[in-house]
Amino acid sequence: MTTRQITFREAINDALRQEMRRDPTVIVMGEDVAGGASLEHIEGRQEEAWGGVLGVTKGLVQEFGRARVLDTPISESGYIGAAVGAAATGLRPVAELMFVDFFGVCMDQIYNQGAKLRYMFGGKATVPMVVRTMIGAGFRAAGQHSGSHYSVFTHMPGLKTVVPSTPADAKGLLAAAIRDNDPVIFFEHKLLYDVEGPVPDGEYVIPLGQADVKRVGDDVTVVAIGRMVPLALAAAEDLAKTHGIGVEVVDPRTLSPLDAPTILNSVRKTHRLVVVDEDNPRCSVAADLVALVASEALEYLDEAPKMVTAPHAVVPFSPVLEDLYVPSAERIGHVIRTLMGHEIGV
Amino acid sequence: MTTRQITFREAINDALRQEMRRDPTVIVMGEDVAGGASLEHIEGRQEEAWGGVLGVTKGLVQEFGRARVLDTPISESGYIGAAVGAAATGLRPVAELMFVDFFGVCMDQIYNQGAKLRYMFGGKATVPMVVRTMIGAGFRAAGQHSGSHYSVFTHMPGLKTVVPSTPADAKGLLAAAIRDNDPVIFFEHKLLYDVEGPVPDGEYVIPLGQADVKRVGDDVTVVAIGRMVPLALAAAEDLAKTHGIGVEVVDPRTLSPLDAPTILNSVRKTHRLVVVDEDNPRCSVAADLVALVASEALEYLDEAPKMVTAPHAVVPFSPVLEDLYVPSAERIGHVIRTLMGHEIGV
Amino acid sequence: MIKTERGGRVEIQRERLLWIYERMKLIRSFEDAVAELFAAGRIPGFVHLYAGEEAIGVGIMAHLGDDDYITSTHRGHGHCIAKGVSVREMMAELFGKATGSNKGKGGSMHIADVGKGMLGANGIVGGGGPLAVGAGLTLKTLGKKGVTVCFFGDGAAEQGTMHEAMNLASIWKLPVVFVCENNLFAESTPWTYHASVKNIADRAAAYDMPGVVVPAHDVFAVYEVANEAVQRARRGEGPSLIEARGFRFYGHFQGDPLTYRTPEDEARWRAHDPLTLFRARVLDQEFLAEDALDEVDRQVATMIAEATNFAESSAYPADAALLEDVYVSYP
Amino acid sequence: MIKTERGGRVEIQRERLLWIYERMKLIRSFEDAVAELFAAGRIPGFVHLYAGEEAIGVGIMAHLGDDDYITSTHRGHGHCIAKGVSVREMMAELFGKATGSNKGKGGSMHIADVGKGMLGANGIVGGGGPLAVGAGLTLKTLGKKGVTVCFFGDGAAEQGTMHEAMNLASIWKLPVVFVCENNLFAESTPWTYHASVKNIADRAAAYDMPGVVVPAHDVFAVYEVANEAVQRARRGEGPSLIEARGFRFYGHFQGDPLTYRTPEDEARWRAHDPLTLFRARVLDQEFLAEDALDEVDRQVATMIAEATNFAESSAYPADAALLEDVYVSYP
Ligand SMILES: Cc1ncc(C[n+]2csc(CCOP(=O)(O)OP(=O)(O)O)c2C)c(N)n1
Ligand SMILES: Cc1ncc(C[n+]2csc(CCOP(=O)(O)OP(=O)(O)O)c2C)c(N)n1
Ligand SMILES: [Mg+2]
Ligand SMILES: [Mg+2]
Repeated sequence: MTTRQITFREAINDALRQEMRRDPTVIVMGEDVAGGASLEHIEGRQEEAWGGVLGVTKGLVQEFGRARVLDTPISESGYIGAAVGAAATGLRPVAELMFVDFFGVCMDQIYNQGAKLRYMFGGKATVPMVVRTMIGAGFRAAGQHSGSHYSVFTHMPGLKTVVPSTPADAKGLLAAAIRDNDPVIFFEHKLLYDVEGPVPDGEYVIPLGQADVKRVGDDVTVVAIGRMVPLALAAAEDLAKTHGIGVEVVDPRTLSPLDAPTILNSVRKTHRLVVVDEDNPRCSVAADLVALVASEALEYLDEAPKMVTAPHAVVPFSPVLEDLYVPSAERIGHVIRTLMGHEIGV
Repeated sequence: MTTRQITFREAINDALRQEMRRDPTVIVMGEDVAGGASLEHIEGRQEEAWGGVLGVTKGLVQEFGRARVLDTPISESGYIGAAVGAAATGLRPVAELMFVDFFGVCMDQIYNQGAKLRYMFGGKATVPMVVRTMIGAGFRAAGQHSGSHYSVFTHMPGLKTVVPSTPADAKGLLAAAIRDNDPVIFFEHKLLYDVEGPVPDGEYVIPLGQADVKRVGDDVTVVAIGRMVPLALAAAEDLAKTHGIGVEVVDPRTLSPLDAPTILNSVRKTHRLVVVDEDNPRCSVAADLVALVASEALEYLDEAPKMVTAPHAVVPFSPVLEDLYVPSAERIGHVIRTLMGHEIGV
Repeated sequence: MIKTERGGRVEIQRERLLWIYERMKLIRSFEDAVAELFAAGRIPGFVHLYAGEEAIGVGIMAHLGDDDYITSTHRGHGHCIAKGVSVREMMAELFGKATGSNKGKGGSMHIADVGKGMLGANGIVGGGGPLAVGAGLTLKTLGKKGVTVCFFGDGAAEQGTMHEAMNLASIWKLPVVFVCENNLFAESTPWTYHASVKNIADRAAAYDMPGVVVPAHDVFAVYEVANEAVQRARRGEGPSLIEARGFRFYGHFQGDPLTYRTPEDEARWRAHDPLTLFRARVLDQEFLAEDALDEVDRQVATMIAEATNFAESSAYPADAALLEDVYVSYP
Repeated sequence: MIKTERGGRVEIQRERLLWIYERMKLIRSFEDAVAELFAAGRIPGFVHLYAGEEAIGVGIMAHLGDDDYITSTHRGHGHCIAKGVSVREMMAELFGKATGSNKGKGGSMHIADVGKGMLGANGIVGGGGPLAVGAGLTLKTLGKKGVTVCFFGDGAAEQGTMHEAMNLASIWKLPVVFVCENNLFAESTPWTYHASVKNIADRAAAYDMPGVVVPAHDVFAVYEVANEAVQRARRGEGPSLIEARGFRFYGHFQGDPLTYRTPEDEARWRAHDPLTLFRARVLDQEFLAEDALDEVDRQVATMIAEATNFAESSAYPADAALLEDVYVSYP
């Protein structure tokens, strides 16, 4: 399979294009996803249209037209609920919730309608929809535009939750999410958009529910989510060099359904667990994974597992505080070293 | 302190009355909380007004009038957001979100506004409000009226979360919640409303953030939440009699802030942990507590901790399925026995 | 031609008239039966009954086929029956049986039959508005001729979702008909308290769509305004808002103490029974013969008895059902 | 008496006129300075600038005092300045400094000063609507004479929260003035696409309140309609809706490529600069002397320079601030 070096942003655009070409029932909707394409002066020069606030859907309206790339009013309940209704009746909508922080204005349609219809209807409905949404701190976007909160969606039965960490994963997982017959929430970290990586050309699909071991190691398992994966990898490289510690980095990729065996097997090998999650700590995915390992593989744990997360605090605006807030490669490295303390004599 | 035997429902009504008498800025608002008190034919016979859909606020409008007991339209964002705005400007609103399942239509006002104003404003605001809301399965109320989901609120910085399990706790904790200067979400299990218990007469306040050891035991710590507390106690009594197992039942009462020391101390004594939570398992409070103990007291654990929760499924309507769905005293007992297996030879 | 209380005239074929009567009667009898079975403890949970509002659902649904969609509310039995969902399966559902429309997993507030275009009762007030927009979007995107009808209560009119849904349907010119069933109360709260507007239909102007108030007890009047709205939608001219003003015979939920309405009000409203009015009108003007109506009554009684038997004698779901259908592809 | 573009007349004392000019100028200069500082990388994050819309905030706030409340939007700098929040503290906030209005923890989208009745800019579109209802409820419940003004954008008009807020304010007859700042776009989406109604102010009828459209560039016209709405609210007669239609000079956020508007549109709109128009009008009719205005310009320039210096030279928050003020009583 040939690959191209493209950004995370382009990889998502690629996946959308790929699936829209493949299946005419796939539509894209959201605020400014066609970005002013309704304006007269843009007629015929739609490359000037926005393509979402950070340009992820750019160019789609040119290729697929306004009937399949719909700008929406700022009515998240309305249009995400419409995606649910459309999914139940024959379309495959990909709706954009600009920032995950806005889930509070539309969660009912996601979790009480989208996620539950199938079960409550006794299996007599399918809701093949995707909600793409931006997560993550570090953008100086302050308290209402920097959350992650995938835990809230992972908690809810009926939803699948996906957090890619590389451009290739973003493409393959988004394609799988669109083909999936269940509602999938797809979390895109805004600080990853400009990250480049090799991405397979042409059709590329990564099955949901499969974790990826991003780095093999024998001493400690680090499970990291989203943008925490590259940070964990950086910490791992550093520790390999400086302390000879072998860090295994596991990227769950899909949080629900979770690939528990891959995580448990890694811990059974390394006997140590660190979970890195930039979300708030209480009832988090980090806690969920620690609880999983403690319940299922306690006897393999040589040390108490560690969680590296944001604090139980709102994301602060000030850069100095935000930089303290988000887990860093240094902090991850420090926690791993502490955990390995008696082995490496720190 | 003299006590009266009253129901959980009456205890809540008591606390509301107590605090409304004490502080004229306390107001109560929600759908039907004054229950048709605006109707002409009810003028002068307001005891006929509903008092909320399950009668919890009954009689308040008679004593405090319609300016302090406000019926609202079915506009949860609107009136719960109004409670936030009112709290920031001088009132102490107690807003009712009829069922917690409805959080999806108003979460933004709770978590992005109510919970964050203080932090985002650099400490220059207080939001002394309470959201009372019904939780719990077992009522044959099906998929959209039976959730618990306190995990979602516990996850969010800035919110305090309280789940009482007895009438006395309900009264004391609700009073504390109303006096608290932070936003508090107060979860009332609908199957507890008719449960009776001794409740102190007169002013009664239980500080938030203090767990209660509801039963002392040496063999295993069971942390149970809300209606799971009486079930855990029943299981404990049974196991004491039938197997001589000493179960310590810890009721956190406040989930955020959590009284971690009481839970950890109990586990350090018993060396075994079972968490009983009727919410769905992923990213749950159950997982949160297991992760806490695994991170902080791993070396004290003789056995892998166990979670007794609802499955990762929507609450089904059919009574036979719902009875399977909700943890029962039997299931709790069974899990404890399994955990104690090698000690008691099962 | 039959005169409507609005002063208009509608022409309805005999077969269709009989269908209208049969559906209204079936709804009424179903709800009366459910009320009894509930009181007797045979039906668990709680139920919101549609009796008294039959003319709305039936008058509208008389214009729809299986290729059209509806979204419904917590008070959904009538919509289901008018849309053609099997009453046997509905009754079995209320009993929580495996043979129910939703395999017993939904209950009263979630009865659905997507195959029949019935996208579900809904436990969330205002929850159906966005879903209806979505179904309308599917119809438009796939170039189908169908329409979607969104039923919602007067109480739901105060939910933000309805505002968003009506605006969306309007700007996208979707084939959606919004039907506000104004039964004067949201639970115990009178609509004159919760709504800031004289007619909920007046809000149509806020979305640049036609709005009309119609008496909920006159199936002919409902039929008339529904015809206009449905045709408009089918022609691709966009959504409409119909406010049908009427009365529910039972409480908000079955068992509600009803202290918020007076016996006098009740008597006055009950005098406008859509079924009695229908009978009187079609007999008076000799559109249908009394025999034919009586025969319908008998058939309906049999259907209800059969449905109840079916429900009573059906099995509960197997334990395994608990974990089925959370997802499509695996448990 | 000054004639307004609506054809009315307003009488404004010289002092107040000067205040109006000073606030408008201060907003403009603040935003221009922020645009530069942002482009120079001195201000982190992103900022939504109010330049071009000064007449709305100032024309309204001319009727308010510290006992009145406002709720604001993501485009909140102008509202803050008009309500009297210190520009030094605002600028320090944008820099993320400990001396900021929010101790550096809020940034542009959350600037607040509860003591001044400024209940916060808001990162959530439509988020301020319910908060304004709450502030209005406090005023009414405690028997205070204040009013609350709720600013929201044309895009926010499509959020369910605004519907719920307007209905609530109306049924409770709260002293709230809703001000829709229709600057023709929500991000890159034209309001003619996202709104299903000819004037957003027409939606006032859906909530039984008065609604009026006013040109956003004419501070006198805004002053005139605000006077009516604020007085009505103070008299206890309930809410009003004002739609001020105008234009933002900068992009949606600073740095936006602005492809959704044409240079011609831009030129046409910029011709209606509220500051230029104000100057021309008061000079032409000799309400104020040119000197006085020039003196204001100089003072404003000094204030902005000072504010920038203050911001630049202030310290960042201490690490401990990260965990402070999550709760009142403990970290
Ligand atoms: C979002 C939400 N809020 C509150 C409720 C509780 N509830 C169920 S029905 C109802 C009243 C609905 O009134 P209306 O829309 O007029 O319908 P009706 O019952 O009169 O048919 C309420 C408040 C709910 N189910 N969903
Ligand atoms: C609930 C929510 N949805 C989307 C956004 C992203 N967003 C921020 S500003 C904006 C446009 C707002 O338009 P308008 O209300 O007209 O205000 P303007 O920017 O024109 O002043 C959008 C979509 C948001 N902040 N909150
Ligand atoms: Mg009603
Ligand atoms: Mg705008």
